[in-house]
Amino acid sequence: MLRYTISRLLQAVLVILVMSLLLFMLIGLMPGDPVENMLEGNPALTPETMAQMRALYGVDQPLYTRYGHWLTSALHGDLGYSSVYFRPVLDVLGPAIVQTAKLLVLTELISIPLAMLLGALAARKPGGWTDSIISLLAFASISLPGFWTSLILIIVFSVKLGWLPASGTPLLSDASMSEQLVHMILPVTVLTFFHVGPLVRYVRASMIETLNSDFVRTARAKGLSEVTVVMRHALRNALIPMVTVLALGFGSLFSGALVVETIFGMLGMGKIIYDAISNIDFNLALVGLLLATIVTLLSSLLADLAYAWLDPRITLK
Amino acid sequence: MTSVGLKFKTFAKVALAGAAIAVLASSTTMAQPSKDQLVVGQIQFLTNFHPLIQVNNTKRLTINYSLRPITAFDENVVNQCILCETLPTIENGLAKIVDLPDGKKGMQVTLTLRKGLAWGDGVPVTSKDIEFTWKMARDPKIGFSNYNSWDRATDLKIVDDRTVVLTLPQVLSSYNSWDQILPEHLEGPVYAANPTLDTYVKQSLYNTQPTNPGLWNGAFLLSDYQIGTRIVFQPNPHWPGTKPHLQRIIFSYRDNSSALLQNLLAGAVDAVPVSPGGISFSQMLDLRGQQPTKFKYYIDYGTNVERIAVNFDNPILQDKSVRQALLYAIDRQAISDELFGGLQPVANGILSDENAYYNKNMTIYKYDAEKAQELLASAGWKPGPDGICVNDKGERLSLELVSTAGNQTREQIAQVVQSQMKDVCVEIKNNFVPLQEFNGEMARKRRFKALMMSSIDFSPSVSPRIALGSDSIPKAENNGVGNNFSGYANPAMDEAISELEVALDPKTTKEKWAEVQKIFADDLPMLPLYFYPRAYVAVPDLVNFRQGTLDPLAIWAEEWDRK
Amino acid sequence: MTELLRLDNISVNIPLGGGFLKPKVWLQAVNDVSLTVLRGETLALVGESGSGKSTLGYVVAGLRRQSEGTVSFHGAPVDGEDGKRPVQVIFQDPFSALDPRMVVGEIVAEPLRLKGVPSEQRLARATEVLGQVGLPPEAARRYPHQFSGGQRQRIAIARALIAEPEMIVADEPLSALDVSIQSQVLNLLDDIKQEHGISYIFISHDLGVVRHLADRVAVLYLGRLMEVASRDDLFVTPSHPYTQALLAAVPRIGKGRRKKEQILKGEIPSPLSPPSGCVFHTRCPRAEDICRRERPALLPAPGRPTQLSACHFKD
Amino acid sequence: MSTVTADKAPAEAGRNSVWSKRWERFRHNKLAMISLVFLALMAIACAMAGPIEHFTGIDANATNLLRRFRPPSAQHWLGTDDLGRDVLLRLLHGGQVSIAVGLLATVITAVIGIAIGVTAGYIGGQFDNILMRMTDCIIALPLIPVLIVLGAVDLTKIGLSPEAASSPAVVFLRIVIIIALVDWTTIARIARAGTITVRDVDYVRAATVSGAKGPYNVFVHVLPNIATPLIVAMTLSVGRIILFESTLSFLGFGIVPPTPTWGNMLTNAQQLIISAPLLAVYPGLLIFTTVMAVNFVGDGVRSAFDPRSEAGSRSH
Repeated sequence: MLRYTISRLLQAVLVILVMSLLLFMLIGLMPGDPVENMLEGNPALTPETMAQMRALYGVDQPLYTRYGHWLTSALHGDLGYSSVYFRPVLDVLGPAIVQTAKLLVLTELISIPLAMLLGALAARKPGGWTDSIISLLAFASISLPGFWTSLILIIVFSVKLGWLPASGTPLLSDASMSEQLVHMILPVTVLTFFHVGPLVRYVRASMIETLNSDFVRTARAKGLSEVTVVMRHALRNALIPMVTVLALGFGSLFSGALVVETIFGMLGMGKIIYDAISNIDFNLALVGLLLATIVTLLSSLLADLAYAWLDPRITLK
Repeated sequence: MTSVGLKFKTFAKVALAGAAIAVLASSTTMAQPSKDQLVVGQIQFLTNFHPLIQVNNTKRLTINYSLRPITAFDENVVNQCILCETLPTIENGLAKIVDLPDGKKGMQVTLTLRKGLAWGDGVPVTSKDIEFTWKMARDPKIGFSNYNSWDRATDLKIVDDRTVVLTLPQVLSSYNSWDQILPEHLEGPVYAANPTLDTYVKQSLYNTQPTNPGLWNGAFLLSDYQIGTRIVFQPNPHWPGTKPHLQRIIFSYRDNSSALLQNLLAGAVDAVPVSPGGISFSQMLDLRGQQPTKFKYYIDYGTNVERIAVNFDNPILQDKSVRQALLYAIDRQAISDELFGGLQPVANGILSDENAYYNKNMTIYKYDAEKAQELLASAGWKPGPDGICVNDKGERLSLELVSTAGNQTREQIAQVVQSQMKDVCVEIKNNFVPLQEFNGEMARKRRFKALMMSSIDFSPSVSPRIALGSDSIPKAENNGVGNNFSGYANPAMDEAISELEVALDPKTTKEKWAEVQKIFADDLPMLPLYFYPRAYVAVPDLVNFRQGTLDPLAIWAEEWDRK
Repeated sequence: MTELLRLDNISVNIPLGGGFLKPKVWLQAVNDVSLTVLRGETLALVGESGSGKSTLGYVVAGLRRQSEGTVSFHGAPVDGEDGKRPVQVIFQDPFSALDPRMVVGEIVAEPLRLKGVPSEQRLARATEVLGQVGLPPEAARRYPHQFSGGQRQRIAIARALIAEPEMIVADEPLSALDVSIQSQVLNLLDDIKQEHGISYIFISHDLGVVRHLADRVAVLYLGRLMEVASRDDLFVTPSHPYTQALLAAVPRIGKGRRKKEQILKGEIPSPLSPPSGCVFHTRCPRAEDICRRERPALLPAPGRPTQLSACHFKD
Repeated sequence: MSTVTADKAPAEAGRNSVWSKRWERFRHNKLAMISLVFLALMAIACAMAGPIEHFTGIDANATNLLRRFRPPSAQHWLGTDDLGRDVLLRLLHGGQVSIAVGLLATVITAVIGIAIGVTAGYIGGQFDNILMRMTDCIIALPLIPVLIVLGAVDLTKIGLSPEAASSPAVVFLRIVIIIALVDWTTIARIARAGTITVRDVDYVRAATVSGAKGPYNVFVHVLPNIATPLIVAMTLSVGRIILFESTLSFLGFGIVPPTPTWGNMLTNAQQLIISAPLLAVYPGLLIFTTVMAVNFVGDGVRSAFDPRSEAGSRSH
């Protein structure tokens, strides 16, 4: 197990390095020139100073040299500055990470029990009307464009009814807990609806499978109540592989968060990345994307490990 | 089975209860708009907090709450002292024309700081701060933003703690307009340790600790912020002028103008600027149409003109009659009437007809499609088989129109222009490019092939040279500085501008402005479309709100109150 | 009769596992096997599962490359997968042996297609060969799932035949079939041998079938050759204790089946770490010290020069 | 020759019987059938945009400032937008782009995914390892942010002329390609898993013994046998790609105006929520129903092709 963990970790490190190079190259292909954007046509600058600045930022050097420099200083803990906000990128990203974490955790806290409940309900009588309705909902969930759902909810609940705030963040940093939660209602609703569909389909499928399995039949034969069978046996069995499903869903949940954060004006990781790319803030975009990638990678790694640990039937090669 | 159902019921109850609580909580929080604070909705967070580096419209709208310029134009377009005692003029002797050692005429301007003026940390604002700011402005390694007022002065003498004399190397009509100054006691050491722009701007306290009260000298202090989300201003206890009525002004940032509008309607935001940094003009009109009384709409004429730059390197556009035909072909009045409720006045030139210097005696290009076609025909362009004009060489009259992607209004106008031009046999290919590319490649490097839509501000303190002077054509030698994107060069225009710049009495100024406008109307170095009015939307209980045409209204924010 | 196939010192080592941090483990599937097959001869490879008999068959067919040693046909070595071998294979499972997306005609004609024979000719030929294996011409137009197991095995045989091979490697061709069908297919294989003079390598653990069909028999245990002999020698006077044990386990009419455990003690050792010396010593009733130390050479049994056996105490 | 034709007809019949069974099963899935009809109607309607413009003389791009925000009428069935353009026609034009992106990107995705998956699965070993690590890398990426980066890539930096980079065809292809670049992984995984199972099946071995090489085995044996899960995956990916495109265009990194797509029409409509909320409803509703229909069809195909009801077909 330890050896497996270490080897998976080393692999992840390698993947992260490759990803950083890939992203570095991609971001280098975005329009504009970081030095030029910073100078913004300063008339006092002589061409010599321009050249000096270019040399300082290494813009005149080939891509791999620049990547080397970037990587070395990144490994020394210096992730550089945001060229738009003129602050260290981590200062900019810090609050955003917290914001996104809140959003995602809340979404998962609601999605998982909801998915289990709906999945279990649907699996009780496959093909029945409950199942049909839930399946239809699950289909709607994967077919609805999140940005549109957000817009419609804003039109209805904020503009027309005036019940809920149209923004995801309260005005002031000292806002009360309840105020913060109120602002989260619409974004979390959109994200939950986006996230829960695939989970429900998954829970339903694995519930149907376990409900048909021998040990559930035995349990039923023993005269255990249907609830006990569903709750104690079937659901628990469906839970284990759910870890993997959740981890794999993380990337898409993060993508969904980007859209939701942008529309509800929440300064999370997704919106920071979106803004950074719109503003051609090379370094901020790079570090933001890399962080998101690392989190996704780690979550799938953790899921694999948890899966291996939870399910003794999996033998580690 | 029943138990699962039961659980579902419980769950539903809990969810409903939660929703109910949430709705209640939200309605209570929203039902109590605090009367001593104002929430201003904005888009585009500040790039950095330094008041003199990378200045743009949104920064001007924001920073002025807490850092005041020495002088500013009020709502009647009269220059006023903000931080100074008396506005220097030739009449009161605080400004005089002098002979410089090199034989040219120059000026000396005496500025005296207002009594009792102090930085937010209690340290008095002194001549040293002016000197420090001037020195930095003159440092090519730092490079404040374009057209910064301080680098015009070649010399500065400190007379006493509050008085300095600035020497201008030439006679300038804008001699008595002066910008913000920086605190020497805080920024001095940072500048000394970081003598170049790239490190200075990162280490400047404006960026490392913007809530440091010592950085600000206005009626308000920047007291709290979160990048991309909000900036909070609170009264400056050391402000010597009127004590602010509002206890808090909060800038709440939204991603786009429609979110802003929704927030305004939902009551989360009390005020929004229109156009730069806020909702679009047409959104304001929509809002006014639907909610005429819920908000107060402040609309004033503006000096910012939307125009289409015509690239003089393009042989087709070098022909004056083609340029004239293009302008005749655009029904600007219809655009203004239909899209902007007639409130964005058509621009006949670079000055609004509300401006005192407006010249009535010049060519006016009223929409006339027939005339446009005649002009094109006289220039050798005849309609081809597909309705698009061709010339003798078989070239099609097809022009690319570059504008900014994401600017809804501009995209709309571009599509209308395309449609209208088609009627007079001109094909317009719209190209919406991202803002960064627009500013860099298209504007500063002049890579646009034919037409480019952008706006330019001809305020009284700014010389028309920036867009019409032959020395303002952006090119590599001048680091792409200047707004003469058309590449227009006319000696007569250059001379008129030079004379305008040194004109000090209103009569000469008016004459010279008239000349500049006349040459403009004849040559059409750009196609003027309409003026952006200054507009602002706020809750009706906001009083003493001074909407100015030129300088940011924030300069008078201490007078604002909510009744 | 002339020699068709010659295997010299064939070994097959299969790498197993070997991850990011773990060393590779080598499975010795076949170890130093030398054999010959004459033209028209049937050689049976017998042994328990895991003995390497299928692997050896695949090496002959070119489906697996040997780690060491050479494979020669008509005395000329063929190299790896590229060498043209006059060999066809009949697989154990008639269900997976036929592509479900092809009609039988296409399946049977595939070897011709690969040789570049024009399609009209190969269809005609396929129908002909199907006839030889006892299937009607219409069979060519049907899909495999429309046939029974025995019929499918006939189709597989037809596909092997159409290539006109000199040798067919038959990998337990009967074990997936019903007993009633087995004899039909067995007879078909026998007929083909008579008719076409094809050599077989017949891989089986069913000694009854082997006795019926084989000319010579090779006994494999843990990838090593234990004994090679003509059918009569092997069945009448088995030399190696392992062969004896195998024969003893065969049910005979009237005598019932003796329990395997009585002779073959314990489990087959892991091929990943084969026992030292004679690999059979852990289960051999006659094992002594020398068996643990020294690997016995494959030598003629006493008095029977053509019966080779690898045992220190061979009969 | 006569033998050939005589021989082929029943073979076709046999093949057809497999397909007709699938069709039969599909036809009994009401939801899938309704969706299929809906999609067909939608595709026809979108394709008709040009002819409709021609016959009615309404130009979808012609602005008319005197006819802004008109309610639905006989001439403009869904009214007009903020520039007086016919909403319905613009929706149809937008649909053309959205559907075309969905289909074309799916094809490219499938080609890349199948090529990588089948090669990795067939060759195996270290090569497979490297390709699969690569796939893992891409799966680890948060898709929308990466698509935005790709959408922001300045094509002139990779050698395209500025004119070419902003031409509608390039803008269209660019979005197709960037989506294909990140979305091939699902299909690659399915293709690889299928290939690995089929690669070692006896009928492939039999062909190998007869002298078949890799490409022959891949095209003759592997691909036909892994087609089922691939077709299902491709159907589902059409829906996903339409969503990607609309999201990207909505965020301003996809297809930019004046070319209408459902996504960028929503960006515009977002600004007009106060004055014309319906403009925000139509494009979103179309995206939703189209993607939903595609997914229902995908689900229908999945159950019609279900390996459990079809002997011999293999899924991973």
